[in-house]
Amino acid sequence: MELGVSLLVIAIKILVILGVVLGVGAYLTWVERKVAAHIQRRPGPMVVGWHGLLQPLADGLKLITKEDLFPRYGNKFLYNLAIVMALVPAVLVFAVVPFGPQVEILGVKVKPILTDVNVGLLLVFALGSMAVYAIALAGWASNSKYALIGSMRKAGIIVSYEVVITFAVMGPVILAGTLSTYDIVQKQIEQGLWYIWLQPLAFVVYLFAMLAETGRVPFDIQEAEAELVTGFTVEYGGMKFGIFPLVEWYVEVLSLSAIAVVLFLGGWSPINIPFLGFVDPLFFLGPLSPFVWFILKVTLLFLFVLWLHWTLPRYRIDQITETAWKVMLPITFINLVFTAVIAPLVWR
Amino acid sequence: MDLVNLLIPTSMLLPLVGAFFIIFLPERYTKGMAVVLSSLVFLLSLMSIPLFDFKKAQTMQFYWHRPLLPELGITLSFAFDGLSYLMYLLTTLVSLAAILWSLRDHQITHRLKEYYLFFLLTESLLVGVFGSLDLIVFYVFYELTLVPMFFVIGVWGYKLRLYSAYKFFIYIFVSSLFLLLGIVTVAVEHYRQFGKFSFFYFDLINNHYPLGLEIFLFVLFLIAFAVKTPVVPFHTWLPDAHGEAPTAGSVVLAALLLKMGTYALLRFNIGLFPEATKFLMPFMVLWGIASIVFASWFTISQNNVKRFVAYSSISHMGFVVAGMFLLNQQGLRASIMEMFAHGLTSSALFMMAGFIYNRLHSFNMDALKGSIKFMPVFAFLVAITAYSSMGLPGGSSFWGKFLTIAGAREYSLWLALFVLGGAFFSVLYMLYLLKTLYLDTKEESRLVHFSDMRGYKLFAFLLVVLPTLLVGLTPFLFFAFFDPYITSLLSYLFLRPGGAP
Amino acid sequence: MRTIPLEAYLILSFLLFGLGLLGMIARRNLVTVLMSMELALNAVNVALVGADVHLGMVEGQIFALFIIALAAAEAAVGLGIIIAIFRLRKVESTDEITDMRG
Amino acid sequence: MEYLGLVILALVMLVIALVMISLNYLFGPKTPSPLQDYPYECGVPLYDKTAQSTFHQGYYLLGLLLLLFDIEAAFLFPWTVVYKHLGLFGFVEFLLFLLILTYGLLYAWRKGALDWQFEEEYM
Amino acid sequence: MNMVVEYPNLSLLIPEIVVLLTGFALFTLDLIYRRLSHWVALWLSLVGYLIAFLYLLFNISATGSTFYGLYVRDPMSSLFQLVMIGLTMMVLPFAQQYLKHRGSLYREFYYFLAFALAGGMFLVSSYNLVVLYVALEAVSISFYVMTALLKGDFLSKEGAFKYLVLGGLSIALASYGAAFLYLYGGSLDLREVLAFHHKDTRLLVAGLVLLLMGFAIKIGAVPFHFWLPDAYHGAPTPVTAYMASVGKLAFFAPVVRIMPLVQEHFANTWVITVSIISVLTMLYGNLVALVQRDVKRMLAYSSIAHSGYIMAGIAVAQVIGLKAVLYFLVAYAFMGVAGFLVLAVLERSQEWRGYLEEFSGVRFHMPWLAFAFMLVLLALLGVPPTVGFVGKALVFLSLSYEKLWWVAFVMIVATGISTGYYLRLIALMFMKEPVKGVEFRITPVEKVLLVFLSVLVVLLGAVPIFLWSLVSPSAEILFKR
Repeated sequence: MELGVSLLVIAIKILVILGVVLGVGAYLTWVERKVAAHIQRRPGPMVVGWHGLLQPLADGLKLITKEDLFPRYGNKFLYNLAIVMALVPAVLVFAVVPFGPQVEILGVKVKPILTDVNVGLLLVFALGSMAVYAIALAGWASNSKYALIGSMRKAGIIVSYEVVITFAVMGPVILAGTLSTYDIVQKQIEQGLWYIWLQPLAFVVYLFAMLAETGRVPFDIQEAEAELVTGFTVEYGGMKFGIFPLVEWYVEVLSLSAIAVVLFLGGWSPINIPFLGFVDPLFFLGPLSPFVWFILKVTLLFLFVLWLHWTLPRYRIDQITETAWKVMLPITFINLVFTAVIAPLVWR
Repeated sequence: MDLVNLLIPTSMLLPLVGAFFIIFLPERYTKGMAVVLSSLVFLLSLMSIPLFDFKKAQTMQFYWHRPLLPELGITLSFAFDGLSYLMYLLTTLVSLAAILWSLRDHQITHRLKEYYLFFLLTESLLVGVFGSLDLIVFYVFYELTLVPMFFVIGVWGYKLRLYSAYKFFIYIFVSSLFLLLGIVTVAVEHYRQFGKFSFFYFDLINNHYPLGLEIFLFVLFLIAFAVKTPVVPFHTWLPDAHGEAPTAGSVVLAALLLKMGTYALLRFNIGLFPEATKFLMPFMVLWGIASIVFASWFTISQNNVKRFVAYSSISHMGFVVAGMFLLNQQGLRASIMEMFAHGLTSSALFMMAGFIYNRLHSFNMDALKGSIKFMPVFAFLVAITAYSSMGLPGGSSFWGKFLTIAGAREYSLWLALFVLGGAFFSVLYMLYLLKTLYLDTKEESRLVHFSDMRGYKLFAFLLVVLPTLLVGLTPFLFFAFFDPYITSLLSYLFLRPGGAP
Repeated sequence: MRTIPLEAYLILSFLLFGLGLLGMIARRNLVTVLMSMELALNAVNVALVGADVHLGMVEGQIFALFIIALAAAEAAVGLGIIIAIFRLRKVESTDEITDMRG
Repeated sequence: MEYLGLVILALVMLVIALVMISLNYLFGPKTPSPLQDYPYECGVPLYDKTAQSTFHQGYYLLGLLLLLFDIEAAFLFPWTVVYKHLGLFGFVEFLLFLLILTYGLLYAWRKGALDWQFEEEYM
Repeated sequence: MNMVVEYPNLSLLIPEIVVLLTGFALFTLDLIYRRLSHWVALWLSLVGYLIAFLYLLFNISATGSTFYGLYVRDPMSSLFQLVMIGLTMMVLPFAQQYLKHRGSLYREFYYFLAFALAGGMFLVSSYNLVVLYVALEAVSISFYVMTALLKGDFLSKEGAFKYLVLGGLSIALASYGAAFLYLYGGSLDLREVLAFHHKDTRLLVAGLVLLLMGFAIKIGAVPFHFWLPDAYHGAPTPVTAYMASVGKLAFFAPVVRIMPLVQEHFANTWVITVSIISVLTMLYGNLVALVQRDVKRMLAYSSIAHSGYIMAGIAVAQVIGLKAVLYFLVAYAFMGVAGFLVLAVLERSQEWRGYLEEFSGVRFHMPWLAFAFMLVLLALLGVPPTVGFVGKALVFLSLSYEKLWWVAFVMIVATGISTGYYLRLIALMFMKEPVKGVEFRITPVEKVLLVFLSVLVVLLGAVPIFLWSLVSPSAEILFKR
């Protein structure tokens, strides 16, 4: 397919991703507040628009019209660089998320995935670990004790769970025998098996790691409002402040849930009966059903995270890191051996 | 393998056995052990004289060898010809004398075990030096003699002992490294010409070198031996070492360790590099004479009697070198005779110095003016020694000097006159010494109490003085040792087709 | 699909290596010195991978993998030593570690 | 070539990020007041200018551990992909590797490197 | 994609495997019991090494190569491994006493010793750059850790850090050179690389020079020697002895393996580079050792000087030079280990600060130790008939074989300089009055070991055929291929 068309396709994909990230991401703030409110038996935002549907826009306007402050004694360049480092990699992760199977539009075969490369997963983790830089820079550049402590905590947590998550995803990779996200889903469909059935441990560990990396409760120690007044973002104001929660709480959660879906829940495949096949209650949607399934799964995971967030208490830093090393990592090792043993069954 | 051929290994092992016993027996046996073993070796050497074939004194006898490192052609091989046999006799004699002297020495009061151990060690090493035909083995013994002497000087010496010990060791060690380089180079040349490594003397004399290389090697060897001998500009270690060492130590140093240098010059420099020798001969002779003259001047200007004797031995060594490089029969005879004679006289003189120190507690010339008036025996023996060392006819050194002059005369009258001048100087300083000892007046109240020489010391002294007379009166006995060697050496030097084959 | 010329790899690796060397020699902060060491080793990796592209082989990449791993181990030991130094004295510059001279 | 999309997306995001940074500068009011840009210190005036001091050792330790284990992961990933083709040999190799890795983990555990380093614990 | 799996001939690697297993056993024990008793550690490691040692001794003639040619066992590797294991066994009792006396809590020493040994054993027996790299790192990292092992001692940490930085630099240089060699020869096997002919040898020369520089740092050759004295000084003294003997053997081995592969078209570069480095090294080492007050540092500098002598042998890319180098290496391993072990014993006494003058009259306190130390010093000085002398004589032989007179003369000068400090020690020990109130303690085992070592140093020189019969065939075979 010639260059122009491919560029066009790429442009469309990018637009979709941006829409997802910024639009949906922004609106997820509303969702979260609603969910939180209802978990706590409150109505939540009701004023701006019907059931506060316009709330995110209002928030955005408010953030934009704040004064642009910069802490003296700080380092301006790093201060701004932190924001870039936070935003860009988080969004880039979506480039390797397959939203659905290959479809043919106007005679053009299109994979609904921006860059389908054979090292997709590595890309994910490479980009994911870039988040550490953003946080460390933010804490260091805004020259304040709270910020520094918060950022160090966050960095420590991410560093610990980076290892855990890396080892956790090896199980599915062994079963699939490939690192390309798209092919992993394909393998699951061919083998007629969501890997969660064989990798429950890995899935649980992955969820923990996901919460930790995104700084969700119970691992939101780095921005414990009570003690640290939102940790490393304390010196940021206006839109600059807005970006961090957006990235951390919504974009990263979305992307990691999407990867979780890809790895464990069979991507866009419908409900699965192990080793037998798939039943698709949404058959009437025709070619759209895979996309719906994918979005459905991601949404469910996201809601699950919200649910945890508004029910659980918060752990101490030592508890968090020690759990990572002393519980999660051994579990992943065991899971690896187990997987290596049973893998031949799956390959047939 | 004939039992006779075990002579050298035996006379090397006996002292070591003694050393072994000395280490592990309590200290009260030490002296006895040392004396017994060294006299055993001495007797052995005497008994071996009839076994030595004086007719074929130029050939190697008592040949004993074991392969040590065949691939590099290193063999543990020992043998004597006339020259080295004479040196061997000197070694056993002087070592015995030194050990006997030490029994009653005022310096030797502590750490006896080590002291006698070192002396026995030195004796066996020296036998190895004079006996070995393999250059590496020779080098090993040559350099290993440093260690015991270093300790003897450093531990039992006089005030400046540490400094002198360092100086002695460093001078000779560093200079002999050049010798090592020379030896390996000779071996490499042999490998280039004959396709196999060898350090065996009689393999290496077959080498032929371009003259430049040969002179280079000659110089490499010469550096070591000139420091050891010593010849004048390289002599500065000697007065310190001899001056600070205990009496027996300086006896061994002067009588034997210097002989290693001259012996090696004769055997290796002349034997291995005939062309270079003939090329450098005039220079070497003049150098020897120069060293005679300078050393004599230095001698006269000394007022420490031990350093006096030390410098006198330098001038004697000058005679040895000069005579050696005359490269004719008289000259060679002279140098070998001088080696032997100086071995005896210098040890006697050092014993004299030590004895006087024992009485006066001073080496100062002024202090010992007329000091031996009341010790007739001692005085008599000293007189004999001094006269023979000064070269009076009938004295041992007479032959050395006389024959040197004769040899020089074969070249030119002027050369002979030069040597004569050197001889004159040596007479001068000896007379000065005698005058100081005998004629100068001094308040005699203290001197009368001095007791005369007796006991072990007398025995040791006689042991070195009597042979002096023997040398002086019956030189032909000794010519028998090395005349065949000299003739063969000269024929080898001058009849040998020179240049590369 | 044009491949990148060998020279590019070599020049890049040379620059990186020079930077690393410079850092090791010139920088004062202990951790920075370690980092420059890592930089130099990564320059080696670049060179190796470039060689692989040039020769069409894979041994170089294997070598690079080993280098990565062992460099990490080395850096870990280095960090450990630095922590120990911190614990003994609160120094963080190479100028302050000069108890031994001559 | 298949990375083109990624690159373009990166560029776009860069632009967006820069825009977002500059938004407040463009639209926000400018009301300079002397104390407004002090670092947050619970309202009390600042008593030391810099917070950028050397921080808790536990974080060094965490970084050290990450360094080691992540590298091992880097070794395992290729294996996971080709494991299908290696057969028993690959399995044994993997077990050996994991054994050594476990040794490392146990060592760190036993020596207390995994415990959070509280202040009073170190000399 | 299915690969052929050549099943390795493990019988060649049994010594390495045994040593590694020993290390792991110690490791496991240390994990199980928090305070592993020194005796258990000592005996376990001794037994392990003894097994490996005996196995090697009885299969000394075993040769071959396995793991697709990554691992080569030839006489040279067997010889080096034999010496390494033997020396490690010698170091252990001293180390155990030392650690017990210094009250060090660290048991890591024992298994890092094992790992370093294993690394060294692999380092001396491979031609493959990757294996060399990994083994080099194994040895170096163990050394860094062992250097830093003295609890609460800043010097030890400082030495370790300097060693780490320079060691890292050396490894970076060496692997950069390896990359160039790989690019030139299209192979990671040194034999193939250096046998490869190409008109443009710039890459080859650059690679070789970088590689040499890397290893020059490791062996403390002069422009890159800064770390060595500090590391040797800071480290626990048994560790210093270990680094000076086993470490030197291990780090010299690759250079020794490259030496026979040198070819005409870059032989000149080789000779000039190496001889200049060696000359600088021996002069500098001896000169600086002359002015040291601290005996440990003095011996460290003398070890630098000996690297210089050995390099002089390496400059002669001939079989005789190789023999000289091998002999001298093994000789220095014995001398160095003995010298530092003596210090290790002395340092155990209180109020010992290791300065020169404290040696005065040691002979009266412990005659046997003084005797052993004297023999070792004479050997280091090169007095016949010790190993040191034979080594130097062989180096002279090879130098005059290659007609490198100037190097030989510089070597004479350097040796002359070295006379100064060795003699000073001997004189202090034997000719000065003892300092009052110093009490030394030495266990019988240590006494026996020290005397044994020193007598060995003399005997191997006096009867060179033993060592020579091991060295000579190794060199021949290295040159044959």
